[in-house]
Amino acid sequence: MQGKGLLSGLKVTLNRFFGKKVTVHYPEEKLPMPERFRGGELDLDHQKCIACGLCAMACPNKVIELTTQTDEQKKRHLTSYRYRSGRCLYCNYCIEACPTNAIRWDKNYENSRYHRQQLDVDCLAISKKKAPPAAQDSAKEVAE
Amino acid sequence: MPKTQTYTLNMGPQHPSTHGVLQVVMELDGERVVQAIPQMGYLHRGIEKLAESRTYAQFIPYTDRLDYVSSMGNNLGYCQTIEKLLELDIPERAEYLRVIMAELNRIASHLIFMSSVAIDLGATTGMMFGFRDRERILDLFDMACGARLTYSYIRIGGVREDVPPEFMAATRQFLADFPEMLAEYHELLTGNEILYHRLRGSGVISGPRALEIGLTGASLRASGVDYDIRKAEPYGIYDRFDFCVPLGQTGDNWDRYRVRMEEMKESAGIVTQALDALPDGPVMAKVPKVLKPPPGDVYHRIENPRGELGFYVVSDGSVKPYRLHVRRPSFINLQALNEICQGLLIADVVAVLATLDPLMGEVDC
Amino acid sequence: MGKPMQEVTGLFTIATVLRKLLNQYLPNPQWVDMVITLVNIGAIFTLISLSAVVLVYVERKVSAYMQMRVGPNRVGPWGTLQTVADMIKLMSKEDIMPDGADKWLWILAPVLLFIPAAAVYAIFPFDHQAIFADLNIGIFYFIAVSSQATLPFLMAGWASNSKYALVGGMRTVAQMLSYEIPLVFSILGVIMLTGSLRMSDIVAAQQQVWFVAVQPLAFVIFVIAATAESNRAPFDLVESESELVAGPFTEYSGMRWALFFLAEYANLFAASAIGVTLFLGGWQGPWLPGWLWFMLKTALMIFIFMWLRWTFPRPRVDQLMAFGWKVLLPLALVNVLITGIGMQTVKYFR
Amino acid sequence: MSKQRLKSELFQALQERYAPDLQLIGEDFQQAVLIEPGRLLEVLAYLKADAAYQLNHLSNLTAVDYKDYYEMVYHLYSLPLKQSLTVKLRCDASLAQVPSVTGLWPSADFQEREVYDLMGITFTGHPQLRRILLPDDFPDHPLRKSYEFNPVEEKG
Repeated sequence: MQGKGLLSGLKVTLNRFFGKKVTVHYPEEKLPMPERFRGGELDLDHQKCIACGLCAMACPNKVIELTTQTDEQKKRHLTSYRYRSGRCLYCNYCIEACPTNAIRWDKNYENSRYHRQQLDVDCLAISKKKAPPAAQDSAKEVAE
Repeated sequence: MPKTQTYTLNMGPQHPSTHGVLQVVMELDGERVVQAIPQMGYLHRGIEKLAESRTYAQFIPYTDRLDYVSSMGNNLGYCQTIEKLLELDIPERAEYLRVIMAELNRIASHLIFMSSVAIDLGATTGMMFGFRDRERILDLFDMACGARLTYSYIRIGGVREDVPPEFMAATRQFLADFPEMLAEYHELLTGNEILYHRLRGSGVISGPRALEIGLTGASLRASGVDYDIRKAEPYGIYDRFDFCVPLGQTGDNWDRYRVRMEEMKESAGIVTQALDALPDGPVMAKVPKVLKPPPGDVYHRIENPRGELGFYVVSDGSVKPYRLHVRRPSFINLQALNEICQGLLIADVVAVLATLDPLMGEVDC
Repeated sequence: MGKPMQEVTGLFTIATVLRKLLNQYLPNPQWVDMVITLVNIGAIFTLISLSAVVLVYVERKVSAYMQMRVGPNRVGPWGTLQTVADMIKLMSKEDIMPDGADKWLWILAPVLLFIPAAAVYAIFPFDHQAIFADLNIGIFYFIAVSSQATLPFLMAGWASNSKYALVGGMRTVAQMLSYEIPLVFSILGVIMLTGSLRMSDIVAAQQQVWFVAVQPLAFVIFVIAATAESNRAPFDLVESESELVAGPFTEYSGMRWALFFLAEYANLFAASAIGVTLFLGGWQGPWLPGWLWFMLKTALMIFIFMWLRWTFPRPRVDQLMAFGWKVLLPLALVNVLITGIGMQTVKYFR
Repeated sequence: MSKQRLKSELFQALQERYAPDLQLIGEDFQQAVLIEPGRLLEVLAYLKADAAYQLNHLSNLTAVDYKDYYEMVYHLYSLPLKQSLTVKLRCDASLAQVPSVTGLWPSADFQEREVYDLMGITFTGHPQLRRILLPDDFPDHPLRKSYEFNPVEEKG
């Protein structure tokens, strides 16, 4: 019977009109991100980092640029760690490559910026700001 | 006889219904199509060239960006190609997880197909329904690998990591809800007479001609050619599953639509079987940190939602592929566009584009 | 009994009070007439522009709710000021004229489209005796004026110097001319029953029973043809976003484009109002004031139009034509025939 | 995987029929036949039509740049007999010209245009050999190993 499908379609839309809505009011209401969510920027823990450079090597797109320095105890330290999120493929290779779990995603997906330069993140500075020098020293002591 | 003149109409690359940046140069006689020549390349990123400067493992994220609504299939195809070259055996659990992911992705991709058919024919609400349910699948992927579109989940030698325990229950819940969703699509779209009359009988291509011109996947099966690589040349563990291949009869828009709608059901069936048979164990084979396949070349193809996806890899024994070529189904399927569209109306070109389902990320590579 | 209440709040009563008030201050009764007329015109234009603003918002909300979304909710409470924000945005946009456009036609088209859309409001009986011009050829006037909308579409399509716009313009002519005929024939059934073209007579004839009960087929034909006449989905082949981008409006931007939009919603309101007057008993109804009934019924009609729009896919242009000429027109003619037979039978038995 | 290679006796038969213009190369999944460019169309037409082969589906067509020669690779598949065959062909780098197979498989149209576009191999007999992915005025063929990429500095 022609027209039956039309009526059933009208029924569906009317039901949905009075039914429950599936979207959320985004900025006020945020959906939880799953545990494995890959997104945002790299969150570096410079105290864990052994400056091996495996993350930069694993990266398919040369997103991570790091420089190192060897100190008097023949231990390597990071001198800079730049993460260019504008080029990132979010493939997780760097995190998988890290032997000490020094990097992880900060899971903040709201990373739109007004200028391209702002997409470059100096992870080392952020990490140092987070862990004050006192804590750094105590961590060193523990390590020694 | 009044003298008439044809005119050229550029559809795209900025047009609401060319699925990205496809340009179709149409020669029209009134509203009748004399010729519809696809012009592509607006999204060309040179992925094949990029592959030559990436290691074998590093190329996986790039395969995500080929057919970006069925990345799992791309990952699978690429990884199996390299595994074939390495002659690597995959743990059972990983094989099953791969099938689950690939088939869920097929459903998600076909939901996009349905949505784009709906919106190209003016049924905006129908589109929303498809996207709503696709979200459910994306949530599952998000749970398993932390990404919603570019998964990079399937890796050379297995899968990235085992799925979290709640994944099983959530997948089963989705599968339980799926028939209800299909019923809703039927009430709103498939059973709709306007949609039926829009698609039925237009954009016909015969089976033999479809094969000649290189159509693969659901578009070929809609013309009645029984060719599904999962059946014809089973890769992975597809020979262990019981499913049928939906076929069309006439090869018109309606058949292309119906075949994909039926395929979703079959895929859901495969996922159920795979979930039931999922063994315990490791999900990653022993793979050396640095992959150096022996020199040689290999071609492997899988059945992706859009057709036959093939990877041709030439190795020179180094860590990077010497040459990598992707046989992209969307690209080759587009060859049929001109032939199918001749003599149709503008509105039908849109419908044909929707049912051929090309994806520009894949076409332009 | 709600009669007194209805009379007190009726538009006619308000007009009478106003007239009395003016009589005290103005020396000449002609002046009073003029002021009243101006007030009427002002009220109608306010209605048109307000209805467009409200309808755009309503349409967005309705579509959102049918698609399980919440729709605009940012500007103002529940997003009610969204349309205002959009209007401001449209007004501040650059006015771009395509290269090689036929300048005068291009400028005139949106204005000319708006005139018939506004002119039909003169004959709507909003309430008892609240009708701007109760012409004795009221419904004929509606058909005559609203069919003028075809030309501006073609003008816009031709003048834009764009092939999409031209194809859209051509489609408009074909579609609007074809669907006018079933529309007129569906109205004819009602006119046969009332024996008058005057709007107030048509409303008065529905005192006992609404014509939707007597002429259900005509009502269905009217709704379908009116959808096609106002170029709304599923018969929005003129715009048909997925094929022609936006049809004749493709090249318009800013305020000119907004005028098209305004005209579209004015047309939607007009089609609904005519539907209410012809089939749903006009302003008549118990307890509530007449104009409120009229508005409520119109709102229902508008909801039906929106409901159709957000449910159905769009037919193809040849199918649309075939449906209009091969299905709708014969049905409308059959309806006229049945109405005639029915009338004669009733007459015979009386 | 790929259990559906051509049976070895069919390989042998092919070699006997077309020797010396046809060689068997590679083994296992890399097994392929190498044809002289001059006899390509003849052999492919036979492979497509002969009842024992029926390779009616051209799955893939591509080219590899081996610096001193280009290798064309055709991956054929037979739907009715479920067997596949890889056909290779070498053409001199200075010549870079091979016959087009669009007459046999129309599906080669876009693929040959792609190879022409990216690898710079000319297909004789192709109905409309022009660039497909790159702009028409693009100067070079990027998939060639000799291609030098001159990156434009990223704009901030």
